[in-house]
Amino acid sequence: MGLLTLLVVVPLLGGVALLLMGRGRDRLVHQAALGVSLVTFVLSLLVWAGFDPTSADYQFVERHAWLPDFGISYHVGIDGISLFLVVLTTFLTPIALLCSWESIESRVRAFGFFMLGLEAAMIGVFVSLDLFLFYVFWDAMLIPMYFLIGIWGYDRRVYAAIKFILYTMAGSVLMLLAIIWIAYYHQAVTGVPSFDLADLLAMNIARSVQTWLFLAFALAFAIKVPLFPFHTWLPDAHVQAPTAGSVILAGVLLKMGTYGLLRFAFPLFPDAAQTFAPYIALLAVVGIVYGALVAMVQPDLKKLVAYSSVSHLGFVVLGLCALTTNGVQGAVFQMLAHGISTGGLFLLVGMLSDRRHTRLIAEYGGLKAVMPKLVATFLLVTLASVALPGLNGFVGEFLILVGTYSGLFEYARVYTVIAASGVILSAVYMLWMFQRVNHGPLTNEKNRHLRDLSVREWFVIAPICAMAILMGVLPNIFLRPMEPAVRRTIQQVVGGAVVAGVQPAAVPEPAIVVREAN
Amino acid sequence: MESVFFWVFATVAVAASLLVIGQRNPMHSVMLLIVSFCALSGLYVLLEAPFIAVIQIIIYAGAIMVLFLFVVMLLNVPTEEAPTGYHARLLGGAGPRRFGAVLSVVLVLELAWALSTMRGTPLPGDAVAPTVREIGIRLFREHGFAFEATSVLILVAMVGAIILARREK
Amino acid sequence: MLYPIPLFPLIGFVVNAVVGRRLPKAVSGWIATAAMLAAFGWSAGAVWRLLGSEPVGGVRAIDEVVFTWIASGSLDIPLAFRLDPLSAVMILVVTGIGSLIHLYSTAYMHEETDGEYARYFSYLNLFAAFMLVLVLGANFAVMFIGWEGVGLCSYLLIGFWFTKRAAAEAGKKAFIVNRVGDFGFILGMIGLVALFGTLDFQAIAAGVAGMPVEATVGALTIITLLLFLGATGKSAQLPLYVWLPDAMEGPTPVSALIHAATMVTAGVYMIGRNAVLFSHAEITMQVVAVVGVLTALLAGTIGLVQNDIKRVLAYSTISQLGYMFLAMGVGAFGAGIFHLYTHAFFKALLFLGSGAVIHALHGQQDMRWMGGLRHKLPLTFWTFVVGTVAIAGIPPLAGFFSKDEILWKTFAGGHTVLWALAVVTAFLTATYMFRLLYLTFFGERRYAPGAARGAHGAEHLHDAPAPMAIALVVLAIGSVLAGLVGIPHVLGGHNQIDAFLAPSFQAPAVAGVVAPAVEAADEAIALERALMALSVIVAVAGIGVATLVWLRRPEIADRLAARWRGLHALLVGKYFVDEIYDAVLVQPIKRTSTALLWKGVDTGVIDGTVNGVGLVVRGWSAVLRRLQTGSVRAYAMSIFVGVVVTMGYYLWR
Amino acid sequence: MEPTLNSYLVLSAVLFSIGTAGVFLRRNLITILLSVEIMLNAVNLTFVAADRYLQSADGQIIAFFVITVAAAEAAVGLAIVIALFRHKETLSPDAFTSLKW
Amino acid sequence: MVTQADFAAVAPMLMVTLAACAMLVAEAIRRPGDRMPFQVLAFIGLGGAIWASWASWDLHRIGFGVIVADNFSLFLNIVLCGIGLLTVMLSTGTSDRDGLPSGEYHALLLFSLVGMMMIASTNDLLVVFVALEILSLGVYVMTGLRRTSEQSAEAAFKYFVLGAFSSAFFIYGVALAYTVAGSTRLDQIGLHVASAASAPDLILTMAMVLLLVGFAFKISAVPFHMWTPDAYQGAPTIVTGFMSTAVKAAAFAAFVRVFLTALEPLRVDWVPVLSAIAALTMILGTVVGVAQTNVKRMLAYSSIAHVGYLLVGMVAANSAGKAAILFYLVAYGVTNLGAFGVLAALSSQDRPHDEVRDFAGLGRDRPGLAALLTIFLLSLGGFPPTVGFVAKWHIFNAALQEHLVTGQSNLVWLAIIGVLTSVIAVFFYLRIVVMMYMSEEKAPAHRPALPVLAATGLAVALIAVFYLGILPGQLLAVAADSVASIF
Repeated sequence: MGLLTLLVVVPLLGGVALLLMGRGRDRLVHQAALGVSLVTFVLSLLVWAGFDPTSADYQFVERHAWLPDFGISYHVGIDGISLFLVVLTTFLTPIALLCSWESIESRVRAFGFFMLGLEAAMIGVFVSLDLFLFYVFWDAMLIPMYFLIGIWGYDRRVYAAIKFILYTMAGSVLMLLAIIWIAYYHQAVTGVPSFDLADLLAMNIARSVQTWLFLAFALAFAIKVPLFPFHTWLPDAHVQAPTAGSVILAGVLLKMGTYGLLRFAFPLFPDAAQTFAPYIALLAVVGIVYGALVAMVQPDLKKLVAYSSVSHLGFVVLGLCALTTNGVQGAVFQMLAHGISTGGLFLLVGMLSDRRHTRLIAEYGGLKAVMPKLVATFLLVTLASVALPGLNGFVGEFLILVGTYSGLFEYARVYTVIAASGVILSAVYMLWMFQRVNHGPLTNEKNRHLRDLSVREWFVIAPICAMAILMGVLPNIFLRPMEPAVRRTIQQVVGGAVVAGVQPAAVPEPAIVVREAN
Repeated sequence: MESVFFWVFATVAVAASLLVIGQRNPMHSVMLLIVSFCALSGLYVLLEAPFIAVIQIIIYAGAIMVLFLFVVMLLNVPTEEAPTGYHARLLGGAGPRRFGAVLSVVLVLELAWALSTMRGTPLPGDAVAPTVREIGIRLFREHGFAFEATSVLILVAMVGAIILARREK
Repeated sequence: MLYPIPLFPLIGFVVNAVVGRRLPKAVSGWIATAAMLAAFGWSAGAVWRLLGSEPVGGVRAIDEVVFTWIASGSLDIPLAFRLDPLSAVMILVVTGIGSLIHLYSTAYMHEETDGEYARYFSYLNLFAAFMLVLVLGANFAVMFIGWEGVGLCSYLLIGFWFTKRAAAEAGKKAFIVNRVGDFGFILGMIGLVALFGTLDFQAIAAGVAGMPVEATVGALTIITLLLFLGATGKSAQLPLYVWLPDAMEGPTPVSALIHAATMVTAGVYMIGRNAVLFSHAEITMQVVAVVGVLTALLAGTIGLVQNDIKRVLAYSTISQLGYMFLAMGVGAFGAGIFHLYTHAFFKALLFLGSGAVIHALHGQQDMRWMGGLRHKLPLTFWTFVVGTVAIAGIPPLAGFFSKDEILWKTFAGGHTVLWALAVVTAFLTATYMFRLLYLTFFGERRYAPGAARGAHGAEHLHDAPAPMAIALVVLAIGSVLAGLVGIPHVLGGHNQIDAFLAPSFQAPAVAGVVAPAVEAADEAIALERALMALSVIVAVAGIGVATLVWLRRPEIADRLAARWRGLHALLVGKYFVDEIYDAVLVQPIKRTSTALLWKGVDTGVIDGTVNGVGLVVRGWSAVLRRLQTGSVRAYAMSIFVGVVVTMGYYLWR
Repeated sequence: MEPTLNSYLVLSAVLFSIGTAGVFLRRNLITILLSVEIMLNAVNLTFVAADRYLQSADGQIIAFFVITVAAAEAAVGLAIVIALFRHKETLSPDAFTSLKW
Repeated sequence: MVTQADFAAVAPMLMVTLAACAMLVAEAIRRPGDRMPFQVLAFIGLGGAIWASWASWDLHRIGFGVIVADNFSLFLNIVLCGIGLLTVMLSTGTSDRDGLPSGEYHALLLFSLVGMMMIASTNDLLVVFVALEILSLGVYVMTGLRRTSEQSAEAAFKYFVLGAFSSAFFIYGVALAYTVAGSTRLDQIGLHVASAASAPDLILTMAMVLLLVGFAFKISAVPFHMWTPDAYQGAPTIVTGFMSTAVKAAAFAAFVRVFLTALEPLRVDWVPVLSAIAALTMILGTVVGVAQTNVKRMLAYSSIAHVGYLLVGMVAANSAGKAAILFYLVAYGVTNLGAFGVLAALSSQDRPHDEVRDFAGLGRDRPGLAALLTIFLLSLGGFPPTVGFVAKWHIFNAALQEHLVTGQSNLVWLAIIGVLTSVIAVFFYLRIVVMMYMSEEKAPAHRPALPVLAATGLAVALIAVFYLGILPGQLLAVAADSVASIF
């Protein structure tokens, strides 16, 4: 069993094992869940350590026949893009688990099970190289998240949970059809159906067909991202989800949409991608501004952060649509950065709401006087989120803007300018929020005796802060290994079309080299 | 000659059937249905199928209809009551019923249209009616399995009827 | 090695941030000050080495790449530092004045608790670190780290007394307004990347040098205008100056360091850093000059009527920064930087002096409640006088040389109108500064017991304690002497600073060919001297007016105010720019966001559509389930309809 | 006029339709069952007529099966009617609408 | 001549029939108060039938000229007997609580299974009709078996009346087919259809329509579905589970055999109608399901929707589509039976436990059953990694594959309708989950004991749901293999 398989299996089996633990040992269950997730994290670090950063190929590849008659195999592997998303997942999960030690008191075993199951599914999404396998993980992931929101969420959790699952499903089922379609298109072309990404990339699809398939894929991913105007599930889901759920939702789940665009939608349908990239970019730009403006006036902390995600993810999509090395690199980096900083914000909001059981900004004010440590970390995370250079948010945004400016489509420069206004707006809503929560006189008596960060909470938030700084100061740790993969992907999209104009068959195919994982 | 009989029997069958569904007393309906069955039996004779004609009288008119009569008398509800209640009117009212009748007419027309493709196909004049023996042999050779299956069917019906109709202990 | 320069204060920051709250004040203050002094020492050493180094291609410079920061595609951004004459001046100012202000702060902030004290110094150190990164950065990206970093520290320090709502608001406002500028800055950087593929100052300069000067709106113009937008934010110029007066909510040493001496000059520095780039965009240069002079004039007029001592100084700062931009705009980069350098001294001095006054009056900042302090606070008074005279432009103090250099270069460049406005501003400067001086230190005392907010009453005023005194005195000396490095040739000086800085304003390729100092023609010399005299006269006139109105005949002020009530209200209301911004930008955006976007588009249209789909499904569900009436005959009807319709389809198709 | 195959088939169709109409027209469970019997009989007529046309015995045999099935159906149907009647002393189908929507 | 091979071919049916008869005898000699080993008899009969079917794989026996023991039949035999076994297991406990007379109940169950196996294996429309009646009568009676309940009687009555009505249409269709083809044997009809295909024969078309109606009624396709919710709601819960799975499987088997062998040449004719029916069925089933508050009724609508998906497989009708139908039947069988099994395990004598609000707080009350029900519901909703997902995927696979080969655009539309309605369906499946886990309400606690046998049955269903969801390869291959035997 290869490392990647272990990454999926360990949390899953760990989660099942949690269910088998006895009743009434909540503390132990919490610890066990954390332990499992930490083991997974270590495993992911092993993957990182064994990753060859100079190669654009998929590594740690495992391939086993699954449903050979249908061209479906268990095919996993990672490249520079998915590597870090996997690590992000394994990094955030223990943190999310740890942050729930005190806030989750009921059905602890089930909570651990769903969290770990979610982790397994998310990792599965990022490592799948077979579209069927990908879709299985993609869809399976909805269930644990649904339960996390629905069981441990806040007052309108049921509405939010159902909205989340239906909204996302509505998008993804059409993608399922598109996946099947393309697999059998492969059959029409070559005689055998195939769901394998590499096989499908090697095939040329007629432009008219690409349009529909691309739209089906893009819709699924756009909802997941979420791209304006498909974003309205997000504020509800975020607000109602328990802290751990919000952290994972914002930190990892949303990235699956952008990852999907980059890994599947764009390379599989290069012509359509180039046709539609400007329009998607337009939505992204609208989302940046729109998300920021709406975030600005939210009275609820979690909602504010949720809308800020809409804005930030708009940057990511914009970078992807630019289809330039810088843009895509920036986008991938921004995915990671957003995972860290927004995850951190949700953790902090969660800590506040653990103490005060409210998320309304108006209920707070002047917290800095009572909880200086918490507010200090809050500040750091806020700044990371507003893309202060030296922290993680800046690198991604900057590269995205640079990349978009030289993007291939017509109004790329206009988009850049509008997107850059997000720089102003993010400062407006984040700092305004920060100020209303933490500065000013201590107006609410209930806040007077709030306790500062506990040791456990330090362990929750410190890694986030450390990562925010590390990614801001030494972004190359992340940028270097992803660059080959990013270049390859762009080549698949842009190169394909450029060549296709003259000579349809000459799409350079990425060699999938099976590297010995162990 | 045959045509006269055909028309007579046909008219009786249709008229009796119409009366079966045309009036409210179930007792009368059962009686009229027996009439209709007898007319059909006559038609079977015309069709050189005396075996089935006899069966029709003995089993259908004789046994099954008696069963009906028996139940009608057992339950002793001579006429149907007028519809009551909103939903009953909505569904049992004149409108829906007329619509049902109209649909039936449409069905006749449709079937007649379809069957008209066979218009003018004469029946072979010199047909020899299969003897009961022939029928028996075919029944047990070709349709032996169906025959056995019918036994299961009857068993099921029997068990079912008993269990549903018997009084709760 | 240059990286220790910012590293020292960074270490100071980390130490104070992490353990500061458990340290006694003396220790945390000492750590911070020591970190600054170390940085100063290291800077001095580095500058000494710079001076001793052989010019390469006409430029003395020390370049250092610490590590590669961002590498993506063809873009390669190292964390690189560059020490050349320009940054040398800047680091000396930053670390030097910074050290003094740290020292001053140890006394000034003494009333804070241990934790707050440490927090203050950690911020201050962090600021110094970022400021040093800003000035040492060898490319735009690194500069931008510092640029944003100092903005952050400014935010933190303005809002240091965060429980005061006004302070917190002011901090936020500063950050956000700066962000508006940064929007331009980032776009400018992106344009540069697109144009030159690099963000390195030297490489860009080399690239630009090969291009013709743009007379119309072209790429360079747009890029430089965007960068200038960044500068207007950071350096509080029109239209983004509004944050600086509010920034006075911060502790006074902060105002001195950040909002007078160092950070606010970053915009000027940035233009100086990219002199070659900016000189290739004529329109931008004009814009810079015009914006600079208009800002100077506008701020001067407002300064005339303000009553808060620090706000007057703030407007004065804005005004002086306008001068610097004027200099930049007319191509007098050396003059601009020279003014930056002298201004750092006297403005820091003025702020610290005002701080001493405030400190003595236990927080009173309103000049209407001061007066007559010259005897109570002699040291403060005298050093303050030095600063005031210096800023007013009276020779031979520092301000005179630098300001006059700017005025002359402006005039010499043919910008007569700008020059005239600048002169008016000079007049205003002298006026309001002396107004400040008179209101604070002269006249009868108005800080009657009870009016002063202090705990121990106004009678026990004490002058600045030692650390503050030291800082004041050193800065006062600086304000007197700093100008001496730039004595113009017409006065027999050598304007060393101009010559020293000149290579920094030239493209690397041509840097070797330093134009031989042009011997000015006689008539030019005469003209320059005449103008110099004029400016001195203007300054003196300004002082005279101030003396008349606010010292000799205070009622004139009231009468003027009554006579020109509208104008007065306009000035007191600061031209109502804040209000206009609020009404035109802030409120509409908030309202649009709430009513239109959030409640309208988001909840109404989009979510309405989504929920509408759900409702439609439910609605149909409710309707269709009614078909299931429970009546068996209806069910049979359904079957029958199915049969008839299907048959019909086949018959009629 | 000599009756053709078509005559029988159409007659059968008419009887079948009368049976269907009965299901809708009558408000009595027994009559509804009778209507179904009419339908089955109509079908039988088709079988026998077809048999005559095809000169085969199969149709008659099938008719025989149909009669058997009709008997079985009648038995179960009447049992159900009795069971229903026990619950609610009525034979109106419209009285039994507790299961709906 | 009747030979051994004839009996070998009908062996599975024979075994089950004998077991059922043995039950009747046992019931007859039972003294009041005794318990008879009906389950054991059922296991012997059904197990024997499974074994016999397994042993005849690939032998293609033909019995009495009308029973074709090809792999298709055998596959369905196994499936049906498997469903029967599961039903027997899950009935323990609940059948007593519902007051079902044990002997008759089990006998009827087995008899109707005989009818189902017959209908799936025969190639004679006459036998189809007789078998249809056997299974129908058995199921009608089982529906009305809760004799104290008026609802049960009403359900049986409605089911019966409509069933009789529609089987009259069916036999009329047989009659018309016999008239034109001269035989009721599918191969004869097929020959006639193939030869007459050039000239469209209206009578044949009408026959096709009438046969279609008969099958559509049994599988409850719109608009012939209206009995379904009422019958499902009124029937004893476990009978509903059995009806919804076994009857559907059997009827679909016959439907497939008739329409895809004998009437295959008329495909162009029936595809449009079947497409429309499929679309209507999917849409109506899901849409109306949304508003239901009774779980059994909701699952009835869900089963209607599932029929729609199965019909998409029919419309696709390539080899993948046919195999997909078989796989789907198995998937739906284990899942739905599991769900009804849980429902049945919860019902008590006085409370049917079938309203949505009865499930409030079940996640705490009965965590195990709640979890099982959740898994079955998710499988019905088509979430991976359950079998429900694979089944749906396979159907859409077939549809799109066929579209790519033939260019039939209706298949794409059906697939799109299919996936969208499956999203809507998720909404109502999740309502139950919401009640169980996320509701503040709390239904009164009730914990009827869960007998070992029923628990085992649920466990089997659970394992099947996951095993077939993760490793469906074997079953898919077997399904494809069995389909290959009839086409």
